[in-house]
Amino acid sequence: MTVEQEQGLETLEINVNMGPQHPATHGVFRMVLTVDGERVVDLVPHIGYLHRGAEKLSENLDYRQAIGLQDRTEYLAAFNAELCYVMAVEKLAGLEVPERAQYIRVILAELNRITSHYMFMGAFATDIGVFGTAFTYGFREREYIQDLFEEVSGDRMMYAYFRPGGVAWDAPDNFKERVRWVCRQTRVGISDIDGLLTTNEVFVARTRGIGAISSQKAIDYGLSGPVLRACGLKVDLRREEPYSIYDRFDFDIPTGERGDSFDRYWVRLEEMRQSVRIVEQAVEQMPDSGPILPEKLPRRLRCPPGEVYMRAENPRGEYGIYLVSKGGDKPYRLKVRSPSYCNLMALKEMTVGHYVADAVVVLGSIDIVLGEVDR
Amino acid sequence: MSPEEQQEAPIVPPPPGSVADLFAAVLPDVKFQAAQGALDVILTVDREDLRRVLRAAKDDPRLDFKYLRCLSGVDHMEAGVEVVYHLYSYTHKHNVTIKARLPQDDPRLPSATSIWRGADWHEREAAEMFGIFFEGHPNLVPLLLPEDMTDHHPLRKDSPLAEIEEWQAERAGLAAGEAGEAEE
Amino acid sequence: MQELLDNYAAVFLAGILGTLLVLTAILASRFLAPFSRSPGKSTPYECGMLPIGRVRTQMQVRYYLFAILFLIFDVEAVFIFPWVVTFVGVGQAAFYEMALFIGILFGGLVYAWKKGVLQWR
Amino acid sequence: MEVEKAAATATPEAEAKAPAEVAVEAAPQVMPKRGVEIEAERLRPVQVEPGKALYRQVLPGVLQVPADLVIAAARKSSLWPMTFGLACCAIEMMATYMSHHDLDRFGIVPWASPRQADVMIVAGTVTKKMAPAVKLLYEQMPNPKWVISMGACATNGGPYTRYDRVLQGVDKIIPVDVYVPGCPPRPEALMDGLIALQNKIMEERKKIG
Repeated sequence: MTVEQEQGLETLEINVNMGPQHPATHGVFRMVLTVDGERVVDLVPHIGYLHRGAEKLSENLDYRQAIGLQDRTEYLAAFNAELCYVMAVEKLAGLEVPERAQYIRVILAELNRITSHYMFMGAFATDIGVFGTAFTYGFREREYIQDLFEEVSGDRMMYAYFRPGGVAWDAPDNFKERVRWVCRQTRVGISDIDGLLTTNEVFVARTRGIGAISSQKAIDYGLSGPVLRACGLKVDLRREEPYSIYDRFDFDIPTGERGDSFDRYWVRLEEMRQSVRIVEQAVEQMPDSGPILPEKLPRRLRCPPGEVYMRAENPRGEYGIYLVSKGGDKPYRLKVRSPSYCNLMALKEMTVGHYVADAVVVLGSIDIVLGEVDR
Repeated sequence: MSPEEQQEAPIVPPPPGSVADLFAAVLPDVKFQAAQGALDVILTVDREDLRRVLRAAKDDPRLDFKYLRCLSGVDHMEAGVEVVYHLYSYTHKHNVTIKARLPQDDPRLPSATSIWRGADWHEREAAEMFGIFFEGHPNLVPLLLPEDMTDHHPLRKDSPLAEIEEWQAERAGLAAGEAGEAEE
Repeated sequence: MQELLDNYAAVFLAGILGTLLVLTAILASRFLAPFSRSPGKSTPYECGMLPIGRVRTQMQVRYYLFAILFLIFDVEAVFIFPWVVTFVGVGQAAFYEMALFIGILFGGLVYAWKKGVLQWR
Repeated sequence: MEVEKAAATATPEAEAKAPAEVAVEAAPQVMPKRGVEIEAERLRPVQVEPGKALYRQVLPGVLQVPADLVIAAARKSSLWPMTFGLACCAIEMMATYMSHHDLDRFGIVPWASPRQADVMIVAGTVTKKMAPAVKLLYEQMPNPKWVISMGACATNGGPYTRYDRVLQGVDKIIPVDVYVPGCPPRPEALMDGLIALQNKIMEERKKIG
């Protein structure tokens, strides 16, 4: 397709292939940009390069074994994914989760949201051009929190620590002091990144007004999480449909005004501060001792026939688990509604019309995790 | 687990005044089979008037389901393939699950992309994973599988898991295992 | 005459070392690396995919303007380097000449800026 | 609207289309019937010719031993891995590059393009849709090149090995030098893998050429 020019020199459009192996595509995402000079005319996303069939395999694993696959599906915020899956199984099986386990879960899920946002800060700033600096800040802070995760669950990334009905084993005795120390350290880390990026003139120039989307379109595309809150909608599942014990904490929901890349960054930055507030309140209210699993938990958990669509607020948006059970100890069908998958549908809408360099910024601002997009 | 042990979920009628009654009010001539799921109300609809139900769900001010949460396929083998729509309304803050069951030999369904733009990829994935054909979908090409693989539907219950093949490095002689030493 | 020769000797030596460095950079890998040809290696790198579209496409005319502007200020920099090195011993006049030189080029830049060449329309 | 009629099927699509319907621009392509057998060609292993360096033919035997030593020591102390993160192992690989577990002290600089990379760290699950890309990237790397299969997924499919769209091990398509166990391997495990690769380079300096 040739493009007419004012001076009558028509030029051909070039297909730029930002393929599976690309530093800015956050994993194996591929998009073919049709480019007229510097301006993006068309964008065709291709996914599926990491489709590993977690849903098919979960149908052949029993309810406890499928927890491991949930970690690997959402590998930047594994605790949140586990929380959503485990609550879905509890809803079906009608299990009551004891108090102490609820608090441990909320603390770990919120801290995992912070590590996921740290990873976003590093990757997003690298896409903008702050090469490496924000990455080192982000990963330095992540290590502190991952040390705490390792003390509690024994692993840095793939925890498999939550169980239907509570948590696998009790948190260590110094859990409260460690969490308080990590919260103090995280507040310092957040202000570091805030100081580095928010008022950085180049950063604002590169992200303000890029990839904006209106709230009606956002709802029509099914966007969720920080991408939707950046459009100005005060929408958060922890507040609208409070699950677990989120109704006991007071935290506010940051929203942006114009729904562009800077607002998405800013919403995630504020969310990290709110998460620290939640964790601090949770540590105060947490009972010092108590059961962490219901007493009458059967060895092999069998769910009565039925179905449930459990949704939870993940760092990237609404993470839903549609679980169909026909009796027995294996889920009959487990569908993961992944927020990145839905947020990616609007990528073309946000990118067409901007420059090629901005396509990278828009993709970074959506913050996708390929394990969850391709499942 | 073998098909005999599978039991169907008992139909628990939803509480009065729930979304099911709203739907009955908005669409009196459509017969719904309402049930109360673990969290939301489940309405099972025939395939013929599915499009009208979805269109009304989005446009009718009383329902106002502007947000398509999730669209998934479920393979019930002989009982056919089921397509499940989870909808949510930001204004009324209520949820609904709309289901349509398709016969296994003719899995065909009107597409919802013209109603919610967010249904595009969900439908492409359901199409390639279960072999459902969505009429009117602008670009029904496999999404997670390679574009030219159209006859392999992995999520169907009858497509088997792969066998564990022998690990390459143990098999003697293959270049892959001993790539380090270049052959003399 | 002698120190004239010395000066040129220094330039001559710098030239030899420069070409030597470039040659070793190019030939060393050819000489030391075990080179093997394969069909995949010669295809252009497109993030792991086979390249799409043709190589011979007409480029946008705006790129030419950016290239010309870069060339002008690059050549300007080449003239400034020797001036800066010999700045102390050269005397007052050189400073004003260089100021005039930079001023004219700056005028060109302002003109290009106002014309909107720097913006990608 | 005409697109709807074109795809009108046996089901009684009786009621009139609502005019407010968004016109669907492209006709739904009838999907071409192509089977799984076209995969076989894509998944054939890569042909490997290690190639002969010039200095081996030119330099006399007695000079080759010290030359090999110097060149191998140079190669092992500046391994440039190509950033090839596929899945969860990529996050652990990045954590290893970053300041806490610093890989720069080994002279290991992550590099985005295969043209300047020496090592390909396959970090994550290699699916059959990604396999052709992995092969092409491996071919586009200049010799001498090595491959580290990081994590259980790259070694033999890991937790996803029973799914038929997953390649059971990257060594089915490209030759692998070092297998790093773990899911994901800890940063220390990856460092141990890289050190093992360095030792391997020193041991095989006579053969690589």
